Amino acid sequence: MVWEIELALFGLLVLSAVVALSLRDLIAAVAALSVYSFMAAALLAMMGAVDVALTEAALGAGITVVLFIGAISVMHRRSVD
Amino acid sequence: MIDEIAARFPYWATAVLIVIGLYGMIAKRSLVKKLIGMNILQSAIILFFVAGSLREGASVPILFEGAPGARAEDFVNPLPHVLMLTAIVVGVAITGVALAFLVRLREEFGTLDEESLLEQVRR
Amino acid sequence: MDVHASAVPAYALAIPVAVALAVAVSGRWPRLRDLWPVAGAAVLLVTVFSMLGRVTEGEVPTATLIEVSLGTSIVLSADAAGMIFALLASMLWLVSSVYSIGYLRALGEASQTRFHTAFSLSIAATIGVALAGNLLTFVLFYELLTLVTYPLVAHRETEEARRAGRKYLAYTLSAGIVLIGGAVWVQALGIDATFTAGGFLGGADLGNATRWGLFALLALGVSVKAAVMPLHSWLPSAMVAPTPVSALLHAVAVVKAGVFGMVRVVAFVFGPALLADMGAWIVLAVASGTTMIVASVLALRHDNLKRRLAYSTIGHLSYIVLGAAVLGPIALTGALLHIVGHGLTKITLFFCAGAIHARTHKENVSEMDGIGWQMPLTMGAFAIASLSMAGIPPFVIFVSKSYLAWGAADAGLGVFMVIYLASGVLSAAYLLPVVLRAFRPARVRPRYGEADLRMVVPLMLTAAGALAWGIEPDLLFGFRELAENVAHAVFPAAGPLVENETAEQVHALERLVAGGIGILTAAGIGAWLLHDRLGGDAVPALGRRAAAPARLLVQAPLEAVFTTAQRATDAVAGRVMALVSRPPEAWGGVAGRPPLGVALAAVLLTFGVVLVIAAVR
Amino acid sequence: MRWLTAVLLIPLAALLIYVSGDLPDRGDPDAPANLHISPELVALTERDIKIPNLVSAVLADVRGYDTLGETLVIFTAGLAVLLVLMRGPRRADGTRPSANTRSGPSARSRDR
Amino acid sequence: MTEQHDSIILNFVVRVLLVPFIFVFGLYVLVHGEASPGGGFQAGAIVAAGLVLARLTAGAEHGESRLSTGVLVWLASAGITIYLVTGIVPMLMGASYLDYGVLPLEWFNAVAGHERTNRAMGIFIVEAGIFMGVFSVLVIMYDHLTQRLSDD
Amino acid sequence: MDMGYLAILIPLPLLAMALAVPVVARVRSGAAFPLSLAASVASTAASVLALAAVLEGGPLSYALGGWAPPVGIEYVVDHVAAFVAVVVTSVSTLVIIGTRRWAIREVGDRLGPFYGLVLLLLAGLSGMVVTGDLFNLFVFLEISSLAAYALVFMGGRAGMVAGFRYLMLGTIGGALYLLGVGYLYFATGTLNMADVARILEADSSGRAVAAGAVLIFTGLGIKMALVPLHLWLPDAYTYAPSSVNTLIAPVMTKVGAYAMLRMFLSVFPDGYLRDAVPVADALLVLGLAGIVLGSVAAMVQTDIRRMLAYSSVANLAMIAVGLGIGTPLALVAALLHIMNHAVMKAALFSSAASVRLATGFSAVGDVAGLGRRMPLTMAAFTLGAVSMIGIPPTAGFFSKWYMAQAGVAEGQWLVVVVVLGSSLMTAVYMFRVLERAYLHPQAPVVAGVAGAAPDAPGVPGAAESPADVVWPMMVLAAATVVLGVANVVIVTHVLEPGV
Repeated sequence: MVWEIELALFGLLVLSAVVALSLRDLIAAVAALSVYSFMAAALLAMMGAVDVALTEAALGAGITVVLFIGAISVMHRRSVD
Repeated sequence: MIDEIAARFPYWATAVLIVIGLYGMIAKRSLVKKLIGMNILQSAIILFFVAGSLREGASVPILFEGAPGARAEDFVNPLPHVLMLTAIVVGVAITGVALAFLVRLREEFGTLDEESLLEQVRR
Repeated sequence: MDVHASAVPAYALAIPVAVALAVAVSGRWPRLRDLWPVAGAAVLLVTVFSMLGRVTEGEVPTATLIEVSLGTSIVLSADAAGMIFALLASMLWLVSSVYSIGYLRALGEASQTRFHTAFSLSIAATIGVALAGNLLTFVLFYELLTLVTYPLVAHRETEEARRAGRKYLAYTLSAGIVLIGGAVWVQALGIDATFTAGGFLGGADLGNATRWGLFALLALGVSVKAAVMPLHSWLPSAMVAPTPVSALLHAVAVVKAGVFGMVRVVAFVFGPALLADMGAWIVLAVASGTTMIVASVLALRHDNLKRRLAYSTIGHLSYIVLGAAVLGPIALTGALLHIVGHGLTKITLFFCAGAIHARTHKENVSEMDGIGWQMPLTMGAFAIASLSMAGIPPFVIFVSKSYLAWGAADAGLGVFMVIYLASGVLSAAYLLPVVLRAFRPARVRPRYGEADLRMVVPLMLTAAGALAWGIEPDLLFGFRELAENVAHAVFPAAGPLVENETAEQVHALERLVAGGIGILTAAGIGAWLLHDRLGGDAVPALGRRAAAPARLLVQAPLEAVFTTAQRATDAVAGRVMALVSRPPEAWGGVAGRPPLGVALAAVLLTFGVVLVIAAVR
Repeated sequence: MRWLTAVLLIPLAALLIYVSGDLPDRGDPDAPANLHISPELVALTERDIKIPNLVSAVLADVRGYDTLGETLVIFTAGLAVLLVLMRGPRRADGTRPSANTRSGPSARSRDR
Repeated sequence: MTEQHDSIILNFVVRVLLVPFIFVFGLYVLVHGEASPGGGFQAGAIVAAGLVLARLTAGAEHGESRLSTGVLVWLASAGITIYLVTGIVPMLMGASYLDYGVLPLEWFNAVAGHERTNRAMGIFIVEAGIFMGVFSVLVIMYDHLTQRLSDD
Repeated sequence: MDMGYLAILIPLPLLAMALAVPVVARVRSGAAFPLSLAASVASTAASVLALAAVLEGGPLSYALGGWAPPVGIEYVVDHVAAFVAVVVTSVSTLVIIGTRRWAIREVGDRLGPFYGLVLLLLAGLSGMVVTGDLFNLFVFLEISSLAAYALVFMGGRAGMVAGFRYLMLGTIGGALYLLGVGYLYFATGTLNMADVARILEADSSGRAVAAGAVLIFTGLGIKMALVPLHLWLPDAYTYAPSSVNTLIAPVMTKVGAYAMLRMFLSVFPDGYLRDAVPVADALLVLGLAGIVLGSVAAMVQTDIRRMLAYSSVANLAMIAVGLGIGTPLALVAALLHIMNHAVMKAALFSSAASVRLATGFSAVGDVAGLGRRMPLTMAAFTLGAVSMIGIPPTAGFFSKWYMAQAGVAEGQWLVVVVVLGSSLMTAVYMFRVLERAYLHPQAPVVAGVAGAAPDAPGVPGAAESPADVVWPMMVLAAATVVLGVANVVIVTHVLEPGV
């Protein structure tokens, strides 16, 4: 495993985390969270944790985001931060 | 220097992610943003554990079919993976409950802004 | 001393508790309810009395109830000192329970069930204090006594009563906590805290700071209930309570627990040798000596009879503290006897004040002109008690006071003997005028009418007791013998007190003191009568003029000092307790809800600080 | 608020990075975690359980009790959502009897 | 989110092609959890996602009618009860809680035709229980989160 | 015979019944309460038997799944764990009985999930108590916390906000704990407490272990509401439904404190938390601050429940002080206080709930005259209050007594002063209530005053609460005296061998 790629992924991870927190549009923020989770899943898979990666993808990126969207869709989309 | 980075960067990156998550939970007024911060924090801890379980030159923790006598050194340490599976599920459970709270709070107070919530409760 | 396992002390404790339960349960049937304390008191008296024979022979019936803390148990042991207090308490409970029935019914007080329950529990706690065999047990019952007397103090449920209750709690609970602090310390030192004549700390090897620290905590803890100035201010305030409570507080239970505790601390915890070595007795002696004078002077100034009696109590309690503090066998005997003497006498006075109040609703001395003709029995008893308070033979305080005064002289502290005598004169000065006013020839003789029989009989009994035990201190209960046994045990080197030379000296002194006081009193009475004959204001004016230098020299500075000190303690206690009285609505929203971020920031702060320290290490 | 957060968080990040200096290197085969329990897990999976996926074996068997707890966490979350969001049966007048529903008229009108 | 979507194509694609595929994939993940990545949690999440997808297209009311909260609670409870009982049975047989080694499952090998250890069988049983539990709870969550505000 | 199976029998009935209750309650909602009670009683019985077995034959160990520790998960029931388990299960059993009416009133239309969550809460707590595995502790911590968040959330508008805040803080606590476990795991390679202790005994140098210790204690500090991490607690206890705060106030934070104690006793080596990492000092300082702050805050509250909540803060801080001193005597005091405070707080919150049940009010000013109208309720409150103040021979006195003794023995004079001084402050706020209850005329009841539950009847002439509310409360109140008198038995037989 090439650690430089991991490092780059980590960088993207930090970036998407910051984006998820700074977007005002909540749906977009949740989408960014989803990106964050998928990237984390990819990283996990790279680090050999295939089970964790699958779970993170299914639960963290999938279900969590679905629940988020389901909840936000009945709420206001904009946040005041 | 490069060696140091190569040996440590997952810990550093997870530390940064933890801090970002905490920042989201603390500084954001929107409760949804707080939850997003919480998710970031939880994922960061998961990454921390998995990063710590790495083993140079080892493969994914799945025994090869028909390859008896597997040596432990050939596999990534599976225990942190197991723990993190649990942690992911716990995280999803907490997120689900928190979202349920948000829905009720929104229904009750008409807002998800923390200041405005507190103001309404103080009254 | 000869320790004997015996269940009797435990029975003595159980009886008033059982009475309290019975009273609480039978609250719906007032007659039945009121029967319990009387019956219980009688049984209690017999129970305590049954131990007397063995105790006078030097045995100590001891009941170890239960081990409640590592290394120490609840132990009830009836040693001679404890017996004196227990006998007094159970004896006076009998009369006061009869009296309080009459009083409460006469005034139609509310919540009589609560009153009787708390009253019985107070007696139980008092018995516990008296028979406490070690420091923990003492502390336990001392604290319980605070708790169960609180509803009695605040019984009337008026704002004034509640304020007095709060003040009472503030003082006595703080004192209890200080006392607990001392007890904890002793326990932590690993010393067996069983009360031992001559002091259980005597044998321990303690540093100077430890000795003084312990002394400060323990002495301070008991001083509040003993009302040593400037810690006395709760006592006059507590006068808002119904009179039987005042009698209980001032004659039997609370204050006597305080002074008894002082005796315990001096003679059984530290021991005379250690206190003499430390020089700590001086603190006690000076405090109590000044208290005696100042309180008596203050008593002169109060027109409200109960308040005057309260200050009188403060003064007389310090007799006992001083008697313990001078560290002599004779003075200690006197101190223990004074617990009995003052108890009998003061309860008579309060009973009389209560009877007057119940019958005529008069509380001020200035309103009582000629009341003696209306209530001759009551005021007769009052007169006897007043004479006793003044230390005139053949009443009971004369006995104790002669021991006290002689003991002070024997310890080489003549100045305190003078103070005792002076305080006697002052006692006469603030009490006898009440009698004189009461029997002042009235132009229109008021209608004869005593209070309820249930009030008159007890007060006559106690007055008779003050006379009887004055004539024969050993009567029935052997108070003097017990007290001398205690003194003998505490001062083993002192030799027998009542034999030969010493006894002669004591009796010589008795005569001397009696003569002096008698002459002074007679002069006072004569002057008063003369003044009365003459009409007008001559004698008081003369007295005032004569007293002016004394007031200027003694009373004014002392009062200034003590009022300041008292204000300070009151301010501290009052501040804290003011929170109680402040309407809670005024405090709304003090602790609001910080935003979540603040909460989380607090987390991080804690976490970060510890982490920094950890990392730096 | 935000500056306080930043003041607290930047040192926190620095500290976490600092203490990570004592953690085993990334991929170090001699890290305690790789030496102590994990070889036994591999061995016992091969010996006793005989399924290829080490994670499944450890998850559902060796640390099966944790996993039971984990499913209970999920179940707890389900119950929590039910408790918070469930609605009672409708009354005849169309309102629902619910102890936790106390929404006034402002509940949904005041938006931010 | 909850209004009826009338697009026939979407409906067809999702409900006839995608959802069954997701279900099958979920079951595959469950059954092969012991040999390849996957297991009860993942399978539960995947199948729940499929069902959520179905509900999104069909509308909540429609989905609710077929798999109501009552059934889901029952399923969740039953799934975890399976796990719990799998633990208790070894206890009754004198072994430790959750000790699959003593489970009386030898007969199953004869039925299935291939050799597996008792422990592997136990793992499969509990994974199935986990699957049921996780799947039902996730659907309960989704249902309530979305329906709370939509039906009044 | 090996009695280890008793360990698993403590949480198991609760878990099993938690699964059954929501299903059964959909058919018959009346069945939820008896089933929950049965589970709770069974769990209590198991913990009592476990305690007896421990007293008889020493600590029990149970290897879950038959995998010998440290590979598998281990349950360890030593003296301390059995003791705390008995306290938690028995107190909560009584509370469950006493709050039945409240549950029906507050969540009557959703009793199934409610009792399911209550059982899961208790299961989580008892699982935390008996576990010997760091990660297993986290899992059960999350079960109990998650249940508690949802239960607190049911308390009306303010309760919702409180519940959400509790969730956020609690999650941070859990996350920090997990991170700490991670550090420890990577430093030692194991999760079994005894194994961690063994490895750290050999070598506990290194920043990673220190960081793990600090993170774990910060995380648990949030769970046990250590000042200044207590900010979730007052709101949560005040606004939670009465059926909930009566349950969580006595047991929830106590288990957090117990978990901390467990770290002291069986994870970190002797003196490590004192010398290498200043956790003990931090606990001491924060505990002392907490006693003072909690007491002062309690003195100025207008709502009884809020007052009791701040009193909890102060009392938990006292447990922390015991841990901070760290001598065996201090640990005994801390453990004794865990029990005493659980019992006292249960009695106090029960009687507050009973007052609210009968009158609809919970403000300090509204208890005026209740001493006559509700004599038993107020008697329970009085006993609890007296014990809280620390007047002998009630239970509260003795934990303070031992604590002060430990302070003297260690030369920690500030501890002595603060612990004894807190008695006085406690007296101030408790007598505010007692004085009003007994020595004030009854206040005119005005409907609609703040603090009244809108659906509570608020009967002006309300009399004593029904018997099933009163008797558990009276048992708890009587227990404060019995446990006080019997404390030496507990200390010598149960606690001293444990520490």
